[in-house]
Amino acid sequence: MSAIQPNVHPGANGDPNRPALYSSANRDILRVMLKPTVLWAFAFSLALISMVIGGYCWYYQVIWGMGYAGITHPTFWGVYIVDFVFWVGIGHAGTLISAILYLVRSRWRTGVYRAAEAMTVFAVMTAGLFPVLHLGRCWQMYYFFPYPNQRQLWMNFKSPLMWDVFAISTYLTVSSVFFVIGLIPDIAIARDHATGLVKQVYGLLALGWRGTGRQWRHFAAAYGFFAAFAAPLVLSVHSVVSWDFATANTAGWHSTIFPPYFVAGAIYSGCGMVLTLLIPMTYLFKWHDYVNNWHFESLAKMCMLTSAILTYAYSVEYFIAWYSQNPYEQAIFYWRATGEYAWAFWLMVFCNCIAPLPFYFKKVRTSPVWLFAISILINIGMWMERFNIVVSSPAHDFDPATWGMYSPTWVEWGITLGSFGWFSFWFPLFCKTLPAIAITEIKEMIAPPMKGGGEKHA
Amino acid sequence: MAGLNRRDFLKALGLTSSASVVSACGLDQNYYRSPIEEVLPYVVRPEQIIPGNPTFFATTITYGADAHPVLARHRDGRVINVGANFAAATVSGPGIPTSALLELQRHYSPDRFMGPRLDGTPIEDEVADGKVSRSKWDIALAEFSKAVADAKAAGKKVAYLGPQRSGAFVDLVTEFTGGEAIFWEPLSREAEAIAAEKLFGKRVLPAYDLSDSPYILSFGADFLGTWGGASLQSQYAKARNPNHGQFIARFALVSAHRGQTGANADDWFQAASGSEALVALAIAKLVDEQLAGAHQGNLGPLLAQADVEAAVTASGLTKADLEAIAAQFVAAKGMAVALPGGVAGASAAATELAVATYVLNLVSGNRGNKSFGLGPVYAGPIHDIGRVEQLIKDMNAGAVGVLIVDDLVNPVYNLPASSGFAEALAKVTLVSAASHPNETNAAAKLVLPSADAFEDWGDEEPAVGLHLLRQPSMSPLEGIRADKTRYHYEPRSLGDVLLAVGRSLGMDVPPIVGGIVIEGSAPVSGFSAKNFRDYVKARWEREIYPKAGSSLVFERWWEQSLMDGFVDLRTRAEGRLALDPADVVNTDFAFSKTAAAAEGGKYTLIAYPHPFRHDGRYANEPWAQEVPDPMTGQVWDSWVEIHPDTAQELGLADSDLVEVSVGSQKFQVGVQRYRGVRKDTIAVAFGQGHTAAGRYAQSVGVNVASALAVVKDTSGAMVWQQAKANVAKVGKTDLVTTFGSDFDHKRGIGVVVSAAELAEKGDEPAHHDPNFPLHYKTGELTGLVWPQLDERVTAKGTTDLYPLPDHPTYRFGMTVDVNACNGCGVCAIACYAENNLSVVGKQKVREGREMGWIRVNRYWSEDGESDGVKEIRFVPMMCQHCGHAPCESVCPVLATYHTIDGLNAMIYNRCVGTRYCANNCPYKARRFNWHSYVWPEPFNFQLNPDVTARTMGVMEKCTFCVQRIRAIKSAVKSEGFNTHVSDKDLRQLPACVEACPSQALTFGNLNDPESVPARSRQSPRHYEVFGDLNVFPAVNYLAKASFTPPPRHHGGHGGGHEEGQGGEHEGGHEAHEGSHEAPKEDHNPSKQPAEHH
Amino acid sequence: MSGAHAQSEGSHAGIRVKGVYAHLDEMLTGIDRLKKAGINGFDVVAPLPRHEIEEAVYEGQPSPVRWWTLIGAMTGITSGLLITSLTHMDWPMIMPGGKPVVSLPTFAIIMFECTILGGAMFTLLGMIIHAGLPSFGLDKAIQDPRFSDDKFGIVFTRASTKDADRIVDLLRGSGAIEVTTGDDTIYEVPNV
Amino acid sequence: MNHRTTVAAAVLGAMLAGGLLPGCDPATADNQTNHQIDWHPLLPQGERSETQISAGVVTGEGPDQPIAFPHNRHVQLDGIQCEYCHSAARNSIHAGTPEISTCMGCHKSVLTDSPEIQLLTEYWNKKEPVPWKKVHDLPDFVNFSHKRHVRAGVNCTECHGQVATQGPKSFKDAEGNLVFRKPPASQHGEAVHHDEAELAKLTPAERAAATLGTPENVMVREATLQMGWCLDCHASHPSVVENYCPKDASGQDVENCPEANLRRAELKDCWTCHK
Repeated sequence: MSAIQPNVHPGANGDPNRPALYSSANRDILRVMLKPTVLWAFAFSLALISMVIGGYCWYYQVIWGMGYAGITHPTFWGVYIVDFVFWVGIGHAGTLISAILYLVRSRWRTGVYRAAEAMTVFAVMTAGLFPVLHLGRCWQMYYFFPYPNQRQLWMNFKSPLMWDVFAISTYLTVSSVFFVIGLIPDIAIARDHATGLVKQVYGLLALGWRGTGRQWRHFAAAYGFFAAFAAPLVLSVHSVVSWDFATANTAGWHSTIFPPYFVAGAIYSGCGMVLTLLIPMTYLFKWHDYVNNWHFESLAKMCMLTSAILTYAYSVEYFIAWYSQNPYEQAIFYWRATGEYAWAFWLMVFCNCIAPLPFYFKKVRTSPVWLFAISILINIGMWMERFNIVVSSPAHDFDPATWGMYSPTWVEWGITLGSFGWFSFWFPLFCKTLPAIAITEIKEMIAPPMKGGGEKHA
Repeated sequence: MAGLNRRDFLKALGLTSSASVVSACGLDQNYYRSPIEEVLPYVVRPEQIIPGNPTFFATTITYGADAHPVLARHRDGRVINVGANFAAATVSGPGIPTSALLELQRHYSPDRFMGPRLDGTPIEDEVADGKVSRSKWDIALAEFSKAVADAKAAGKKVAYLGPQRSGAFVDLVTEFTGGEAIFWEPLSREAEAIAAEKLFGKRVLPAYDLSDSPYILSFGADFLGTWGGASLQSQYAKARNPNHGQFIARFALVSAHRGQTGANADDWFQAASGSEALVALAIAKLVDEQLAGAHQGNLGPLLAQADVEAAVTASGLTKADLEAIAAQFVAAKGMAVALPGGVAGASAAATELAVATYVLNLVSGNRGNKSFGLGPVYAGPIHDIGRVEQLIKDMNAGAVGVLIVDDLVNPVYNLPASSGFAEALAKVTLVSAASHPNETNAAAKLVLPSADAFEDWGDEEPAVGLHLLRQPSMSPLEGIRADKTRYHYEPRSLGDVLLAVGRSLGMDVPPIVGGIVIEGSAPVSGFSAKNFRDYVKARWEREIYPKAGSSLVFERWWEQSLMDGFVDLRTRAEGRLALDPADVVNTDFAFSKTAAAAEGGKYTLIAYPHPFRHDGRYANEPWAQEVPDPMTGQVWDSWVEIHPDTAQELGLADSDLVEVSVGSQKFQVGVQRYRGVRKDTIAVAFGQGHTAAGRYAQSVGVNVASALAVVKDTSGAMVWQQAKANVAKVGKTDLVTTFGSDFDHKRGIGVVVSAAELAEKGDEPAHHDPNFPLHYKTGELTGLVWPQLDERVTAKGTTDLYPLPDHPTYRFGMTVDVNACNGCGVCAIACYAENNLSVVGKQKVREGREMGWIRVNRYWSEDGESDGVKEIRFVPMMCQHCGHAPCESVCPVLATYHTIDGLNAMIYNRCVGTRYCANNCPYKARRFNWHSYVWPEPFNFQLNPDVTARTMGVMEKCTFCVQRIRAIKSAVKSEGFNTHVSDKDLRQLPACVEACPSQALTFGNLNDPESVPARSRQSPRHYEVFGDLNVFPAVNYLAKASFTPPPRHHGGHGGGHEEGQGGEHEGGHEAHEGSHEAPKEDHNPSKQPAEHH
Repeated sequence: MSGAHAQSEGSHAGIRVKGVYAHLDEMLTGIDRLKKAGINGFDVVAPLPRHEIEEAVYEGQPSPVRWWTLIGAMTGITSGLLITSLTHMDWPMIMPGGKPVVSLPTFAIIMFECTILGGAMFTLLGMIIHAGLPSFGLDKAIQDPRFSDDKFGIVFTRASTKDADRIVDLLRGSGAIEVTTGDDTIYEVPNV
Repeated sequence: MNHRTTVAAAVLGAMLAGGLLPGCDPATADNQTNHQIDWHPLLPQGERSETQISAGVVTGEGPDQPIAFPHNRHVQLDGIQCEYCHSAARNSIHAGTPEISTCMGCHKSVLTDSPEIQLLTEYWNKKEPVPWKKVHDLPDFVNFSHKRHVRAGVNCTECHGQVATQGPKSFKDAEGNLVFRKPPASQHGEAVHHDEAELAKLTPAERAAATLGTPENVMVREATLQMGWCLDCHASHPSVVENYCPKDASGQDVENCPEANLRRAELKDCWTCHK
């Protein structure tokens, strides 16, 4: 596989990636839609099967009891929470790329943001499953929602889990809205390129979008506000998730460093996942003009930065454990690195601190093979990080007489597989039904067609 | 309570006990799942029963030579719990033995026989014309009568084999069998009785009273468990109590194995098994030398046989050890007590050891105090293995026609296979009175299921003059299954059976005076009694009432006695064993010169009775299997205890399967590395490996007795520590322990303080702090330095962001005295009984699904080379009901919150099961319902209707038995709406507190400065577990007194706050270094923690 | 759509005029010229938002959506505070975990999330209202698929008949590649 | 669908079906039959009849009872007080369903020829309890103490409604006689109705006798017995002030005394009612 090189069309501002014409953007991007290939069908059915397996495991767990999962006394939280944090983390890169990079006018975002944002929505949809299927009595989930009821009961807004409910649902709502709003002009394009029933469906979805001046005017304003809201939101969501741990008193969790550390980790894992998804997509869909080394390199640089933050955070945890002289902290951090879960710890350190180091070489960060391989390691590493945090602290917490070990069972692996299935069910579906690259924004990156000699407007 | 219309009452109950079928159903039952419920009224309501209110019956639980008065808590036709008989606390101490609760569960066992069985099949009623023409019991009794008549006709004996009993039943059986009644238990104290016979000429068991002893020397007696009864536990706790007197009792153990009782020892002398007698005699000699023969009396010839050098050689102790022990005896001025060996000391020198301890006690001047010899001694017969061997011989010889085997003895299981008992049984008509299936009655001709402790009448005399009464507290169980079929248990008191059969055989000759039959006068033959109740009553009228000297007429006195459950007529004069060396009638007892060395293998095999399962009689009780073994945390299995060093030599790890070979006998069992055995010794508990004793005991573990042989020592006592074994690894097995790490990692959980300092300072608070009620100052002796806690004392709440919650009336709290807790585990079982805790089985315990709300953490001392030799700390841990509870703020649905009484409440039906609360609980006191478990009929009848039975998906935890708090509050509200519960009523309210014989747990209202927990907060021993977390727990701990305390600054960590604490705490840094060194690995008790890493 | 129908529509409300541009600058010129000629009431259609167009058409007037955003965010933060405080005061528990009944540090998180949610939802609402979405009934002249591809357009849906010729001239003059009126404005997608 | 997919689908289907079958109880699968695990139904189990009142059904007619017991007759005609039969109400958490001996105290001699009394006598002779059906049923996680409510001065009717006017359902059989059991469908039993105007002329006692067993007077659960219903009363019931507050000089209860406020807080404490 050679490096992904764009066709040579110097775009506006000299970006190395743009097609020369608006019309080719439309056609290149819409080209891949609605034409399932064998490979696509295979991936899609794999996702479906995984979903069914996960669904069966959940069903089994619901009717026979949580005891068929490996979570236990004292590790009351296990793979479900690991998965939850993992998926929420994955969901971060999308909004980061679409909102924060939008606000700072980072130009490379355009090619990747739609896919990243779809990834966000689907990842948050996946993450949202876990708090539910982690519940001992998921059928009583409605207790979580503030609605007036004859019991005269409300919920505890002081609980970090309640914050989670609000943060995740807000995040899901806002990122979905952001995603859908951005899609409207592109769906309109799809409509205009389609015929028959498909045209009618897209027409309905496009809400009658025609690109009039009035529409664009309010659209642009609203889009900016969405971005402005999504930016602090994305930072807050993983902070809130980290408070699930940081506000608990368990040694190894009870730490003020958690919010920034979690956010950095989330961006790291999200960028890793974007790489994992985009590299094959670019090849399959031949989108070299739109997504190419420029983007991958930028993503790799994001990984380098966040990996450095993570490495720093890991070190600080150890430093503080030593410096605070808190025996519980000291014991848990010592044990993480040397105890039964040392493999997980060192795997995490390898994947998160060492694996991205080759990105410092330009050759590596422009080689799709390396990028893809390391992005997989990044995903594994971030999963392991959450595993380390969620499992090891309660396993060796305050009272040594309760220390115990946790290992996931087939039910938990099945549900984890199912969650990947659920995610991979939506993503290919998205690729085939919606423009996976934001056509309109790509056009914004292309130098507008000018007569040149035309009269300058006021 | 014992009303006049008892018979009506029982009749009514028998007919309508189904009134309470609707017990605690599920919590989360989908509404549509619970169809219309039925409400079943009584047909005739017994006078003293009000539906929904508990009624209490004083009754007696018998175990071995001991009996304990208890209160059976009766509710709507069934006994739901057993608690302490507070009225009897003066005679037998507080609390209850574990066996009381296990008897309760045994009562509801689904394996129980429902009715009589003939040749292994249940007997059915004979029905003619739709009516029962001949009931199953008529048929069974006819069979029994016929067998007895046949045996008598053939000139054969009718023999009885039953557990140790005293009182009326002994008379009845002895009369029935013509003296062929054997009252024998495999793990009894026969060697002591034989020794008493040898030395004093009386075959009796002495009673001990430890409460005044500053020094207690045990040669293996399991006196805080299976040896001697729950009252010894309370006496020991009293002797250990720093408030008690001028001393804190020091407990020294001379034994090769350190079990649950031995774990409490302050000094453990690891004498080789078999050498204890030599050691005891040598100590006696050293004491005698130091006292210059002050109390030698006529013990000279016995003391002359002592050989200190031989004792040193044989035991592996040093002479200095013996001298140190002797010095303690001398210093105690006759108040020290030596306890014999129990089962652990039942080596080939079992009787010698018992004799030697008697000699040691006498020679040290122990007589005027209560510790030894005062008695009153056990009143029942004490038969030894010789009688059983004779029975086997007689059976083989065809001299026995009918053998009646009573409930609770199981010779086929308990006797070594080589005894030939099982083979001999084939030659007799075996009539089993067992209420449950076991190995012995598997082949019985006739099974006549007996009434158990909650259905039968009876009396016991555990000490001469102390009479305890047993009365039925419920009628036999009757119920309706889910499929609407009815079932009915029909046990019958063995006393009733014998009386009926005796009458049918013409044994009921009424007294004839001058040719006139006098009805109603004291019968010559007890068989004229209508039933066993009348038999017991007649005996009481005849023998006890005259002695009682009561001003009441007999009927009233009898009712009063039934209500109290006991009559205490003990005197100092009667029934004593010996007070003085002069009482020794036989001084020519010959001691062996060398240790009783077992032959056969490399490792001495110690077999010991299990604290819960005892000799195996309670192995089928799920609680006895599920509640973790106090020392190892093992559940649902047998294990062999091997010293970690030995295990390392043998290349063994925990859960390795080894084959233990004793001569030609072999058994396979899992390895538990254990610091409490000598390196040349291995230990296995009795009580597992049943093959036909019910579903729960089936194929669980191994029966170590079957690998042994019937061996008697020279005096005829059963020898259990008889074998040396070889150990060879054969594979892996799956032992399940609930224990994590063996140490508290210096986290201030099991804190020790210097006994010397404590004795000097006293434990009573010197003053009441003006900042009471919530005084959190850590006791100055604990060595725990938490400045922020101490600041709370002077300025309540100033170091906290939020003030403490205000509890206007009550702030319920508990104090756990780690010094008093001996790890017996009765609290844990009582909690299972009271709070409907599910039993989950071995597989689920392995997965961590056990439900115990109170766990007794066991921490070995952690000091490198001598890990495990020094004191062991038992720290009962339950929900601490924190003032600033970490669990409360994280629950998203407020299923857990703080009540106005300071309880940390848990509302099951609000819980959605996020398990966040449990994660956030530093004490890990919460349990999650990973599944819904089904209580097999009729276990569900034991469920407490005041407590919801939890279903899957909800969290649960200790509630301080809120149902009892609610009931007592309701009771006082009936006296006046603004009245409050007094401290006295609260003191023993929760089930665990009520059950604890050591009073290690005490409960009260912290708002009342005079309540026990409030006062104990002023103690210099007071500490909070994880007090540095600032969660304001309502459960506070009192540190254990240690005679070899670690240097003060090792006691805890201070979070780096040593400034301003003066030189006293200068070791703060060392403490940190100590605590952040490699945390010891759970499963690697060997002394190289580093190897794991 | 039949011509007759369009005619009748046109007679009722004016005449359609549509200019299609291939270049942005030419369209901007067209807009300028129209404005200078005092002709308003046209729609600008573009495949992408260009600030030049917005400036040319709306002359720097910011979109009123921002007010929706402000109101939404304020509603959000208020309801966040109210929902937490009122529900906790409705059943005052004795300080779970030691926290007071109304514990602002913990409620601040809910308030923050509600702010974002309220702001975003109101912005969405504002955008939908102001942009007139869904707008299925837009004039046929605007529904030209080329405008979502690479062409720009200035469309008069109801130009007064008297201005129509002037408009056509202006559009042509500014460089429109195609200027149509009436029914001709309806673009038939050529069969590909 | 090729062969492989068919096999995969079959395996998957079998797995799903297996999980649904009770025979696949994992408890038996891992040889833990002694600690059997109960399963959680995803869908409501069991049927619901028209008249069924159980914890989930809020108000409505009570179920048919094994004996058609007329509360209205006993209370209104005979003047029997509630606590005469429900004698435990003042002393126990349960109100106490009267033991059969209480019924037989009168009915050994009273109305012995009534078919319903003969049913009762049958139970008495068999020495079996009458399996009454609960009308007022609370979920099993609720601890409700009759004793506390009765002693606080809460009237029975506040929760149980006008039981004094309620009785069993009755029907007319083919001959037009009043019966308490629905005659077989072939006989077309009809519910009895009365003319309100006629009834209005009667004295209360006569009215009770006349309306015995009519549909408007069958045993019903009037109160929802739901949590909010309990709480409303706990928050506002005047007995709290009456019982807990001292009297002022004029003999009036002092409103909002600290004791009453404390009690109200207790009455809102979850553990007061939940066990």
